[in-house]
Amino acid sequence: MSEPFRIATGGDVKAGAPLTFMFDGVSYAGRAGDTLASALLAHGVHLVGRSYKYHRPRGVLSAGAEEPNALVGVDGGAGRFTPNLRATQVELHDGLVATSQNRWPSLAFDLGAVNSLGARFFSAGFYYKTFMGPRAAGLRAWKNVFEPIVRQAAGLGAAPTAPDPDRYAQFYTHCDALIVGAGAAGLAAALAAGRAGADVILCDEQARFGGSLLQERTATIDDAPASAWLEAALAALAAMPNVRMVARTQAFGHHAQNLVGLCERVGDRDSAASEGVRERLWQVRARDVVLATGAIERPLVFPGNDRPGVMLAEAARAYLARWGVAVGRRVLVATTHDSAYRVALDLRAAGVGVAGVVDLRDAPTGELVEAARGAGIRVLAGRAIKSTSGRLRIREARIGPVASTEAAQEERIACDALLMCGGWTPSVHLHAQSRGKLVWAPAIGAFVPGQAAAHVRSAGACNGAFGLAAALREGDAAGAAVAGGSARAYATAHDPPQTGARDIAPARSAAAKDKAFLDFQNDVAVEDVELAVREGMRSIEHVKRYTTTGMATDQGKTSNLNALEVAARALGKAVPEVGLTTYRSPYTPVTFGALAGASRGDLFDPVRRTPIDPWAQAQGAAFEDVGLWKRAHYFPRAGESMAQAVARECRQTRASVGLFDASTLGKIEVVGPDAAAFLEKMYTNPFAGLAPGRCRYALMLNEAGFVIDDGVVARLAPDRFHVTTTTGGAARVLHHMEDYLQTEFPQMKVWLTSTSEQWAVIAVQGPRARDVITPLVEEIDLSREATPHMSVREGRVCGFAARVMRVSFTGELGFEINVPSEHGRAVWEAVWAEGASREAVAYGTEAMHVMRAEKGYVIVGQDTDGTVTPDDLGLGWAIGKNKRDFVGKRSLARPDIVAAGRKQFVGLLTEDPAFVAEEGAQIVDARGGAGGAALGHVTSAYFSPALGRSIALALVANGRNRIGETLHIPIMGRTIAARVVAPTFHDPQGALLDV
Amino acid sequence: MSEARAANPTPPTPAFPDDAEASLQSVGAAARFVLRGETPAARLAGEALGVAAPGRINRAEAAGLRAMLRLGPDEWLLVADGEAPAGLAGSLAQALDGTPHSLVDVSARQVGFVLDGRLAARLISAGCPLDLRDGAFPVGAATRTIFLKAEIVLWRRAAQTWRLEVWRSFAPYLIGHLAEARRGAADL
Amino acid sequence: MLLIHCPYCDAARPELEFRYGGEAHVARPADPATVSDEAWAQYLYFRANPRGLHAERWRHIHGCGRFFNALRDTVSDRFVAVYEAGAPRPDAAETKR
Amino acid sequence: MAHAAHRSGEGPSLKFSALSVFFQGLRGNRDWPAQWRSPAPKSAYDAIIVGAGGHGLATAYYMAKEHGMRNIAVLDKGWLGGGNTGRNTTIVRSNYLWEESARIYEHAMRLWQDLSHELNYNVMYSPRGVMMLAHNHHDVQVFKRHVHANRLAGIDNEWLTAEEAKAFCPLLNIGRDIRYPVIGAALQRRGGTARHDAVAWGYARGADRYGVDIIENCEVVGIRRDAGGAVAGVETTRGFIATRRIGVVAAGHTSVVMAMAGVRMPLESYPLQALVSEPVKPMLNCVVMSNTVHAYMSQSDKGELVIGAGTDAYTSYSQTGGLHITLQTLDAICELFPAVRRMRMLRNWGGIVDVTPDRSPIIGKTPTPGLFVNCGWGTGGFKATPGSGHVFAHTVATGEPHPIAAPFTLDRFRTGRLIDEAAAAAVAH
Ligand SMILES: Cc1cc2nc3c(=O)[nH]c(=O)nc-3n(C[C@H](O)[C@H](O)[C@H](O)COP(=O)(O)OP(=O)(O)OC[C@H]3O[C@@H](n4cnc5c(N)ncnc54)[C@H](O)[C@@H]3O)c2cc1C
Ligand SMILES: NC(=O)c1ccc[n+]([C@@H]2O[C@H](COP(=O)([O-])OP(=O)(O)OC[C@H]3O[C@@H](n4cnc5c(N)ncnc54)[C@H](O)[C@@H]3O)[C@@H](O)[C@H]2O)c1
Ligand SMILES: Cc1cc2nc3c(=O)[nH]c(=O)nc-3n(C[C@H](O)[C@H](O)[C@H](O)COP(=O)(O)O)c2cc1C
Ligand SMILES: [Zn+2]
Repeated sequence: MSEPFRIATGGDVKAGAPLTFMFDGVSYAGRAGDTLASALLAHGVHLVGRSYKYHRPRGVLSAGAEEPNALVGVDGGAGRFTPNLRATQVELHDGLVATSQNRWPSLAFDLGAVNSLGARFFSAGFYYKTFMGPRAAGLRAWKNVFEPIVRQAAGLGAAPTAPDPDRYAQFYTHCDALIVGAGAAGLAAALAAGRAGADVILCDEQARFGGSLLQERTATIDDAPASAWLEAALAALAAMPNVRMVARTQAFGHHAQNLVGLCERVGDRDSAASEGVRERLWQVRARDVVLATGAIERPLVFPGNDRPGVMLAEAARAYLARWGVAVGRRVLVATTHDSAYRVALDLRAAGVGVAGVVDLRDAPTGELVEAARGAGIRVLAGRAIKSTSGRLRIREARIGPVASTEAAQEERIACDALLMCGGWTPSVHLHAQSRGKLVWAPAIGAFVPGQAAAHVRSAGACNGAFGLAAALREGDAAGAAVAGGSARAYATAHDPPQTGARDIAPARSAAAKDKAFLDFQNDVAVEDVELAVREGMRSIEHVKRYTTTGMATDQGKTSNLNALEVAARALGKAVPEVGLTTYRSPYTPVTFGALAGASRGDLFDPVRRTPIDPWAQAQGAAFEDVGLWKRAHYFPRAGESMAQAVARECRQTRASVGLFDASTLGKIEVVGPDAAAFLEKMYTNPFAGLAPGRCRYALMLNEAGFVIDDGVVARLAPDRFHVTTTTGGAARVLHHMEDYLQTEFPQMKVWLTSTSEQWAVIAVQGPRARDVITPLVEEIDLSREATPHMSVREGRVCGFAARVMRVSFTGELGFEINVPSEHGRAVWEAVWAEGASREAVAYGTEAMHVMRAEKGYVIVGQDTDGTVTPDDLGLGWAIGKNKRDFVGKRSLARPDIVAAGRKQFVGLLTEDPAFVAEEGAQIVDARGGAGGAALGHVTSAYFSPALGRSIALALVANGRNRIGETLHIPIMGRTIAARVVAPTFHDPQGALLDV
Repeated sequence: MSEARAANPTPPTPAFPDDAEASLQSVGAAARFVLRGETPAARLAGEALGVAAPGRINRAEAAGLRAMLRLGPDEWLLVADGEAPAGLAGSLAQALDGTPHSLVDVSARQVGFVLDGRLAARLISAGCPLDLRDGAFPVGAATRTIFLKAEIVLWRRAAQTWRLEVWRSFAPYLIGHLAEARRGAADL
Repeated sequence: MLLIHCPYCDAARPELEFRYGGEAHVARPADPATVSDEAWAQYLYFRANPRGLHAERWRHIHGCGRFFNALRDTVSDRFVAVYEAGAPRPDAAETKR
Repeated sequence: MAHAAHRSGEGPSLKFSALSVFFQGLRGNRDWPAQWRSPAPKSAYDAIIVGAGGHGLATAYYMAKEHGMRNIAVLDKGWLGGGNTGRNTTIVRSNYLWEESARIYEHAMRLWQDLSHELNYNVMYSPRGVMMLAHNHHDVQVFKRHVHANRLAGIDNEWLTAEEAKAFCPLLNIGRDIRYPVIGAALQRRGGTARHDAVAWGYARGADRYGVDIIENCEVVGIRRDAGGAVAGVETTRGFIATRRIGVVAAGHTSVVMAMAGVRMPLESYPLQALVSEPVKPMLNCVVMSNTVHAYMSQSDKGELVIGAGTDAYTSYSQTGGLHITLQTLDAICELFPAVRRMRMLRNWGGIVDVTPDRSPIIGKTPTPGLFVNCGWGTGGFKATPGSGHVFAHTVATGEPHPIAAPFTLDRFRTGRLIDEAAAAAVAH
């Protein structure tokens, strides 16, 4: 298929083998190096989308990142659908499948276009005024009728539905100088900084470096054509090992202290899976940042300025020079600025018909204007476009005096493309994000960088310095300055000065029917901004939010200044008085996947597993997530339910012996002459009198007096303690201790070392625990007398250095064997083997929970919630009576903490012994059910194999005084009666512990 | 019964696509201690170990397979590759006797890797935000730092050779991300 | 991600290595038992929370492990000074640059 | 004909309706009046509200409407609604844990039902359901506790199995292949979202109709007190304004304003970030929150995915935050919703939230006579806007706390009677 608009002479795209692509089901040929937009334009296809609100036909406006109109969905198949891509940035590849958006049934015939008939009723903010329905209907009208319609109508492209199979990578990197933008300014900066030896990163979001040099066909630099200079500059940079050049890489956000986010498109042709990654996110920490991001051309504001075929002037020059594409056969140019004459001249030189240049300025002069006249191009000065016509493509424009509203004076000029230039807007996005100030530059009618943040510089067009010579000079100076090098001079020629006035919105013709658009994508027109101002929106921020101007996917790159100007005029203020809205990251939209990186599945959060975990997996254990840990939850046998497995594990443990992997417990080694004194500060308990070899259950409070952790403190030596914490609390407790040690008690001689992962912990619990482990233990006398309950001994287990603690969280005789992690599995298996003849069972966290509940042992975080004191838990005994101070002590004397009626920890026995109350269920005193005031809630509830019935633990207001009372638990429309009891159900005297 | 029944005392060797650009090797068993205290304690420990105690924070000194990393003002990590902790513990305790300090065996707490090759630093920077360029992180520098959601100790042994220490349960996460980064750096 | 100069490491390190610790110089009463409920509440909960220079605690938790203090401008997030825990707050004028 | 007096206000107005949109449209939309005036400050007011966010404007609206106060002003240092009201992720729900909290959020929830009509402004309150995902046993316990507590208090909240959650929200991944598989969810069906800007504008228009002066670009820089210590007026960037009653509703800036009266607050101001994607056709029909992976998401009427998470780590007034927060938020979102990886972030911003030690607000009197404060809504006060304004109006107008606001005193930090929602929910919203 031929490409009727491809110019034989021009263009950097390779002729080679054609690429085939589809757009809206039609197959086209394109070339390597094309964008989707250039390839479509080569076929004369201008209509590529429909607008958001009015479904107006829209074409390609620009040639780059600023594109508001030409949004397409690209479908790479198998989960690779991406909506809302700019056709101007989509690189063509063979087999590309793209579709237009926001139209039904087809782009050319779109039923949604009826909206534009009602345009006057869809004025700015109209939806705030209507769709409410009658008051009597309440929310129904909005919820059931209007909102679904609004939602379906809104929303641009289709949503991706399948999981994205592609991969994304992230890297941090550092450099001396990050240079953003590789146009003339950026290249000159990179050359200067690179020559001076700086570690440089040069990035540009386009596939090719060069910026506007890529479409420069007349100017020369150092006597060479711009293109030749570009080639030489790129070669020179490539030869510098200290310069990293990254193409297809957008700098999307500037953060504190020169952290700049870059997003690189690596394998993204939106096609089948590549081995590598689709996009790569760089977090660059740069000592210096040079912004050389260029400038964006502004559209003109006139009725019908949105028709397909109406484009930015410089874009036409780019399509011609870079892709060899003529955007039309008879092109009309409208401008307030000299730069568009250059476009007209280039088009004419390439043989494209130029119908004339309509210049809003009364008497344009200057080199380029004269050159155009000299080339026979008709210049219509003091004239403006008054309206356009053409259904799916511009066919004709009406031209009239700028200030005139009379249709009679208008001239009609036929054209198939209308190029507009309303001046240039420096791309100050990143400068503004870096908290640089902006100042109004009346000469160019735009904001330019003022006071910059430390170590951020702007150079070239983004700094308001238009023109090649200026870009080179500023870029070079910036590059030299950041690297301590010296500046050099570039000689340019055929780089005529270009200026422009800024009257972008001439008087509206009486004959004009269309709206004059400001924000093309969000369909915001001049009258919308005027209406917003009329309705009291005086801040530009209100105007933005009320009209949504600048809030579309292009973030107003082409439209914000035009909208601002219209708003300022309506407010009767000067533009700088009205001010700008905030520039925010990202510069252009960034893929979620790139921001999420490789963190998915098991790499989303670390999956922590104990040394014994592989054994449990081999046994078919079910696991549960506890913080980052995977813990064996229970060990089902074939055909067993969870309840059955748990009951068996509990019964067997109490009957003979159970093994439990307690390795996840946090462990801290507290060492130093002041170790006991320090622990006395950190825990409620006394430790001074704890003899070496003994353990103590310890409660930790925060300074507000609430329980935050508990554990066992084992004294190994006068100056050495082995402290355990909850699994989830390990890191938090260590930090909490370090905080007090370093900042409140720095004089104490004590040091803390985390040993959580040093030790694998095998809990062996049950009446036969001693029998099972004795054969494996050396150097420790495990007898009742030699190693009583709550003691710790160092010795050997299976030949490995071990700490054996006689502690119990089940209420049975119990030992916790601590061995170095790497031996954990071996020791576990040895214990397991010993246990085999004694009906040992492995139990998981669920059985552990059940058994401790039978004993009424608290689980911090389950039975407590950060509002519970030791006394609330009935653990007042854990408070050292003679201690003057410990963390949290003072708070325990606060009025509400000593007040009567606090919630207290109790046991509950449901009337129906088979009914297991739900954890979290509320407790009321009357059978009232809903409406009754809650006295508390169930914190733990299980079926207890030991008792053969359900048990529960609860926090109940004044609970200890209610022992014996019957309270009620409303659950699922039922109300369950339950008797309040003491929270220890099994072996309340603790006889089983002392064996 | 005293002979060790340990079946598999070394951590698993990483599943990592080793190549000329980057290879990741487990260092195997090692004795490791955290020494806390003041500089005299470090000096004494260094003497016992045969390593000059690093005077500056975030520096390491090595002698053969033994090394001392100064991770904080009062914290040193002592590493002896291939050694068992028991023997070393005794000689260290002896040397330190009488000097206030805390010496804690963490041999089994963490595992060590050596990441080597042209891309080594790049792969580390997939998760570690530190400046790893020569000027900022020269050979001999060693520090505790962060790798995404894991804490690591990072020690530059040679221009392209890095030692990483990580708590054992975080090792699969670290290795997984390094392998993922290797893929993400394929064209770099 | 801020870059924070750790006075112990004497190097600028990434924020991810640090843990913020709230306002600095909120001294724990030497003998809490003697303090009124009102004063105790002030210690526990009430903070200056200024818009501007803020003396605050940080811990280089994934680095050298030390707590230290910093003066930071809460409007620009710029660090003006860092100093060791226990040291007095530097004179604001001294740190103005 | 379309000029009907606004039913609930007093001043001249144009009622918003389909009819008025139609007739004004026919007339080229030339006759829409300003939605609120831009008055110059008077020399004195009966009461001054500092802060024209949703809460401040609602306070003024109800002071005028329900307490008959007409000579009042709302001052803002910038544009009305430009604080957190204009930058939040718009989640509305009332399934808080403690009775005190649930009561005040439920009070707001009831007002949301009719707010569009009340204000004659479509605030697009959309009860699409707020679903909180449980990924582990602890989540299950916590959320079930909420469900039971709420149901007892007559507030809707229900427990869903993972399959039921998936049925309610088809986009959700309940597969076992993710790091923390979804094992259930708590759902409040009346929860949802509302259009943040419209809430501020609706209250502003409503208050203005009652004669309330809303004065923008008027920063309070000092609070003047008389010899007895009671408030006498405010110093502003537009001069001194006398008043005997000040209600401070300045969210992230509360500490700064209260310091002007010498009152120290139990507050810290943190940056809280949010982001939106490019708009797409409807893909997510409800609000989904997850404490464990620490992120939440909804889709706005316009089609953007609206995403948020927790605060940055340090206090700041900069309205920006760190990039790493965004990365962590999105890796969590992509883990829950693998289909959104190819979506793109359109804009990322921050607000400044005033966080109390117990994550519950402070509403009421202060040690300074005449000075009232309503703050500490932190990461989750948008949902409370109507209720908060309503009870605070009572407090400022009568000088006594509204019963619903009574527990939210400043004094609770002395007595220890905290209302600790932090214990219950860790994620910002
Ligand atoms: C990113 C983000 C997401 C959030 N998401 C949710 C959510 O999903 N659901 C939810 O319920 N809540 C959410 N919140 C919280 C919610 O936005 C706030 O709690 C709520 O909007 C606070 O309203 P306000 O009116 O009190 O404060 P604001 O709207 O902040 O108003 C305070 C006003 O006081 C003004 N002011 C300050 N100082 C002065 C002075 N000296 N003089 C004059 N005026 C002054 C400010 O300019 C501002 O306009 C979120 C917040 C953020 C930042
Ligand atoms: N006629 C005029 O008035 C006028 C106006 C503007 C520019 N110009 C011409 O433009 C040139 C100016 O050179 P320059 O170097 O300043 O600008 P440039 O437009 O040549 O280059 C800017 C480059 O920055 C890239 N870029 C922009 N934002 C980026 C981001 N966030 N991340 C990555 N890349 C980004 C762009 O892709 C582009 O390649 C001169 O040749 C000048 O003649 C002329
Ligand atoms: C619910 C919600 C939806 C938003 N949708 C958009 C949007 O579609 N486009 C956009 O540019 N900004 C959107 N924003 C962000 C605002 O433009 C703006 O960033 C935010 O109000 C904070 O203001 P600031 O960035 O000017 O400081 C949205 C904000 C919110 C709270
Ligand atoms: Zn440090």
